[in-house]
Amino acid sequence: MNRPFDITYIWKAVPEILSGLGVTLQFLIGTIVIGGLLGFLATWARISGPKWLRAIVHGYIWIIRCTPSIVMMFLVFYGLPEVLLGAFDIDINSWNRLNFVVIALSLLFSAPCSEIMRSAYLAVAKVQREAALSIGLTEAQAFRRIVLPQALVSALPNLGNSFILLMKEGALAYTIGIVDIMGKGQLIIARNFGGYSIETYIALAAIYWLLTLAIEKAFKLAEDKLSAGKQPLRAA
Amino acid sequence: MTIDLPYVQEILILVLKGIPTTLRLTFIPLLIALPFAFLIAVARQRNVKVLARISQIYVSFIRGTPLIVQILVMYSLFPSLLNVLVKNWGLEYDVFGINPIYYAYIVFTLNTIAILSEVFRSALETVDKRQLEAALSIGLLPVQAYSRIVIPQALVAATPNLCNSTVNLLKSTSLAFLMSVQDITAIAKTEAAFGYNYLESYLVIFIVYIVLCSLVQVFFQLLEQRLSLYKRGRNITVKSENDKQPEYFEDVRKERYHAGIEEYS
Amino acid sequence: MLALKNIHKKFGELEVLKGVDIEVEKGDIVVILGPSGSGKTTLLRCINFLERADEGSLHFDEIQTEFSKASKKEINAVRKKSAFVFQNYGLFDNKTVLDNVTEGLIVGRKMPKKEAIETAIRALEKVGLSDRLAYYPSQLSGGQQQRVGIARALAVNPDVILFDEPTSALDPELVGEVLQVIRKLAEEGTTMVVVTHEMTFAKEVANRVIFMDQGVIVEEGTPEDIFGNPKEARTRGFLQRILARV
Amino acid sequence: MLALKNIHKKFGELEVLKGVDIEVEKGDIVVILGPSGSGKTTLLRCINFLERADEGSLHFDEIQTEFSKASKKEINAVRKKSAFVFQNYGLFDNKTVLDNVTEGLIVGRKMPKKEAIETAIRALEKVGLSDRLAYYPSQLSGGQQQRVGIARALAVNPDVILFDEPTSALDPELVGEVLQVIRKLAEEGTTMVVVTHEMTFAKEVANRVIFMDQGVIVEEGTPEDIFGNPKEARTRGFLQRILARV
Amino acid sequence: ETTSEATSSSAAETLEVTTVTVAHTQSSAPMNYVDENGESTGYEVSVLKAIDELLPQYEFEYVPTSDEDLLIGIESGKYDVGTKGAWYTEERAQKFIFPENYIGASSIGVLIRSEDAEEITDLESFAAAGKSLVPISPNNAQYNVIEDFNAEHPDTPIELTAADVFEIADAYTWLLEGRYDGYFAVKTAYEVNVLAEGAPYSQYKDDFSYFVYEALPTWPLFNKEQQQLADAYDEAFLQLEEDGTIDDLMIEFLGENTFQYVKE
Ligand SMILES: Nc1ncnc2c1ncn2[C@@H]1O[C@H](COP(=O)(O)OP(=O)(O)OP(=O)(O)O)[C@@H](O)[C@H]1O
Ligand SMILES: Nc1ncnc2c1ncn2[C@@H]1O[C@H](COP(=O)(O)OP(=O)(O)OP(=O)(O)O)[C@@H](O)[C@H]1O
Ligand SMILES: [Mg+2]
Ligand SMILES: [Mg+2]
Repeated sequence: MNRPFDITYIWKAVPEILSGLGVTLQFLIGTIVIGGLLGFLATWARISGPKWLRAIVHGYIWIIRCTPSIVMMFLVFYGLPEVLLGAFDIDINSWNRLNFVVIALSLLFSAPCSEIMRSAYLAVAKVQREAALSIGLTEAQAFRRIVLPQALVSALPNLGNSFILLMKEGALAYTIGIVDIMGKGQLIIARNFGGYSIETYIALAAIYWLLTLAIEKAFKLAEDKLSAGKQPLRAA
Repeated sequence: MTIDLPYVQEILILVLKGIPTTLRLTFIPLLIALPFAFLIAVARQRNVKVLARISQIYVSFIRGTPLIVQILVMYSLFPSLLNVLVKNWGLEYDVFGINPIYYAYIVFTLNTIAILSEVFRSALETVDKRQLEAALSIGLLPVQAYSRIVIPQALVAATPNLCNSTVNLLKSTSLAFLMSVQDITAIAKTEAAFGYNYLESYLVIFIVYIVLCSLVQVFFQLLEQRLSLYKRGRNITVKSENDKQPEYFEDVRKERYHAGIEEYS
Repeated sequence: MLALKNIHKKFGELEVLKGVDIEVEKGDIVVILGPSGSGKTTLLRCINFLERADEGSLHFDEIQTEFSKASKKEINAVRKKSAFVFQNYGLFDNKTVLDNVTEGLIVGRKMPKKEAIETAIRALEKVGLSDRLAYYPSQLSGGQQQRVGIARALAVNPDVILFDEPTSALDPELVGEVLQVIRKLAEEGTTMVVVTHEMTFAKEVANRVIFMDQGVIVEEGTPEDIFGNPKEARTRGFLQRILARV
Repeated sequence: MLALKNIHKKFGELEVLKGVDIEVEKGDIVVILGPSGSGKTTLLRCINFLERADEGSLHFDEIQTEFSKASKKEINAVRKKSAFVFQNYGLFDNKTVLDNVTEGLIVGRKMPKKEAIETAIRALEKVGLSDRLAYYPSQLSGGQQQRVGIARALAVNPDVILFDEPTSALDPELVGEVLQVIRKLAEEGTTMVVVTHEMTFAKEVANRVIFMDQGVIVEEGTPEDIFGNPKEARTRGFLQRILARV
Repeated sequence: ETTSEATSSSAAETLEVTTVTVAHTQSSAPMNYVDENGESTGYEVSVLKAIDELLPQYEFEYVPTSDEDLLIGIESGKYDVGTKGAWYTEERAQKFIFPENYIGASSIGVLIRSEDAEEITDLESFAAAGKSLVPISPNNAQYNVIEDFNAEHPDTPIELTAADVFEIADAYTWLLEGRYDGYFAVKTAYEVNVLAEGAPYSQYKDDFSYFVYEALPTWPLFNKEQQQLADAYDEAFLQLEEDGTIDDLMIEFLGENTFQYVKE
């Protein structure tokens, strides 16, 4: 094939790409924390909130799931400062742009996250909660100590999907000029006028895969720990 | 900043033409992926030796590499390779004439398989082992036990996540524009470039996605309600007439009634 | 100490409890008998607010409330003072035998860990299970699970224990042992409401027997009265058919 | 017709079955007695391949195999010829009472739908549940669930039914009825292996009684032998303590 | 309007200095890009930097970003001015201020296989030979050029496929293997990828040839409120053209003065 390929360039690209790792980790962790919290609150509201709240939260999840990420990014980047300035006289125009990325991603992440949690919660047998209440645990304790660990077992694979997808959302940050590892790769390729793009992309893919393997490993550990005592769905 | 409404209307009409492409890009990969994803999930769940290992690597690799890289491989490298092979075999096939939408199908299918296999795996976790055992014990084959008992129960926990995945897929099909496939985003962006009407274009994209994603969500919501009926329990009515009973049940009920056998509720 | 008045409970249109009154004194062992589906489990669940009764009032020590209006605080108070042994065991699937029992002590009653473990082991010894501490419920036989359920309720040392067929999965040897345990608890002043199908059990430990059918209390009295001289035709029928068999 | 030789089963380090031999003739009602945790459930599960025994051989009509080597085909054949009544009911949560029973007929045995429903209703009538056809398991009382489990096994009309404590959640009245049903099945030639804690049941319907303890068969014989004249000290002890109570 | 108030407090003592937010695309080398150290650079950015030097009343701050954000940002006033190698259309002129002077010109032409070089010497012959063109992003000037060309030559249009920006040099391979016949590329890209010493495609140097079609003038875009800034730009630009700075920067980034190819 008439295709130049310089294997050494893969290695050469790695250090510069890795310089974007900090940004990737920042928005990843920020979003998991904030978006996860939002998602959790939404789940809680949908399961045990009053009717009006359930309706609102349902609508919220609905709309967020319909919103393309680029639209959300621009809504937050351009809309939020206007709203805050207009309504509360708070000026966030000078904020670090990474904050906007985290907010946009958190909103986007909260909806699927909440659905993951909701389905996992409903999958835990009712009697588990009842048994916990019957020995004097409060609702909160019953949830945290008995229901949640069991729900997590079935939530984890889906959360894993979401975390990994989220990690790759660097393209979104790039649209407002935040350069993560994906962005670094693109800058390199642009600077080379498209040259060595395959080599650069291979380096990128390798780095992402390694990160994914790390996330998967963590999830596997958590899953194994939480599914203690659970019989796998397997006939002899 | 003002929104140019007539222009919005104009693109909206143009963009509508992209809807079939977007839907095709979503549902063809989804439907192809469903069975494969399920098989992988079962293989991993049951820890089938080699298969489970291979599946795990597959899932990890596909999830772990950026979509744009996969598109590059599929859209640029793969046809080149195919071309060389076809030439070596002395065939007269124009590899480069293949509509790039097929490459898009492949990329999205591979990704959807990986994502859904985890959705199914987690859903299978929610089914009690005893349900499978009971099914086997009355003489169902494992395939039947899965399709009739395990899967319907697993689907209850899977539907919200299937909905997430479908909606995500629907939205990510816009990446097919990298392969020159003209979906709704592609059309809107092309139109926007000339007059730099990005605001209006994104507004249109938003509107169209709201409609499409809403349809998807309605579908899955109804599905979930139907599938989880057994958890909430059927509404108990003393007289069975209002009950939504299986139609065959209704037949037998009538027959027995007419045969003078006692009525049962 | 525990008085329930006029409990009504419907599932959809099916009325499962049709106005049940029960009064239980401290130290009582009340046995509830009745055919399958007569509402015994539902009644116990209502007492513990695991099911919300549609109508009726509850008086439990200083707590006095309507079922339909009970506040969260009242519900928690009732649950803190009582324990429930489930017909289907209802063990925590993700906890070992020991953790199943200590959970209510450490988390529910804030007992120090060490003391909780000691208490739990004592309770498990009573039901003959102190050799299975590290097992998960899925690794236990039916009878073992049921005994863990009993130990879990005993351990929290509640004022009232609600037993729902606590010996259904036990062999007669163990039934005898559990019976001993229950008798001893009663002597120590624990009040118990026991749903059971074991007539011997009822005869031997109850100081009051309630016979339920189709959501109402048909008859109640001392074991001697009920077994020796039942007044209602339905009770007589039920007992006759049983005694004919034994 | 059914012969098991030298069944061994370990869970991790714990040996639960330590070489059990059982032979059952057509039409037999074999009752297995034994204390909680002695391995009764595990034995039944091994017969039906719900648990894979580590060692031992199975002979079931024309099927002759080693447990550790049995092929899928053999396993399916065994399951087709037998039915299992679970200690924990094991109903299909996502199916109504009627569908629980017809499932094995329509899907497992390819019976026409209409015929299957007739058969199912007959089976449910036998256990007194034909008024709950459209209920889901979560809407049934414990005893009702157990009876559906029994009806489900009866309906498929298997050569052998394996009962694991089929009457634990039933009131004595129903126990009597179920007993009748089992007796009638035996007359029609169905073979049954029944694990139970009901001594009356064992005395009245069994034609052979097996007493198990700690993974081995301690003693076996006719009910008269076992109850009237037990040879082993362990059996005597078990029975004495029971009889002392009753 | 967002021209910053931040500096206005210190303004009393000296000349009032206004901070200007300049957005530029981050991945359109050689016009605008970000170098290894994260610094904004490229031909257009460098011109603006030189202009900043000449305007003591302004201080430019550079924000690298994407095409879409740049456009929305300038329109909304988040950015005062932006540069992305934009060409002129009437529609755009309604949304933005185009100054009098264009800032640069990107010379574009078609890369073809050497074997076709005799037959094809310009777009007309390319079109006449029925050759196919690598897809172009509608964001690029090239897209518009071909559209215009097709409008002028309704009988022999060139098939135009739109695709999203896909910054890979694979287009060169596509040409070699015959997937497409022409790649409508910036001249600098051709030079860097094929002609330069040690370029990725230098081994295929002889298989390619290139003809320049024209140079499209590119403009910086100003927010509608920034007429004053645009005027200042114009004045400074003429000055730079006069003193040769523009020429120097052109040579530095584009290899030659591309204004010569601009068709008026
Ligand atoms: N969630 C429910 N929805 C509808 N009906 C229900 C529900 N739970 C229980 N029932 C019905 O209520 C009746 C009483 O049930 P309950 O469990 O209280 O009976 P029980 O006296 O405990 O019987 P058993 O001795 O068999 O356990 C039954 O007929 C059952 O079908
Ligand atoms: N999956 C498992 N892992 C480890 N140990 C197990 C497992 N299943 C059963 N056991 C152990 O095997 C022993 C026998 O269990 P089995 O269920 O066969 O008893 P059983 O005779 O049916 O008792 P019961 O009358 O209480 O139901 C028990 O001591 C139990 O703890
Ligand atoms: Mg009950
Ligand atoms: Mg058992």
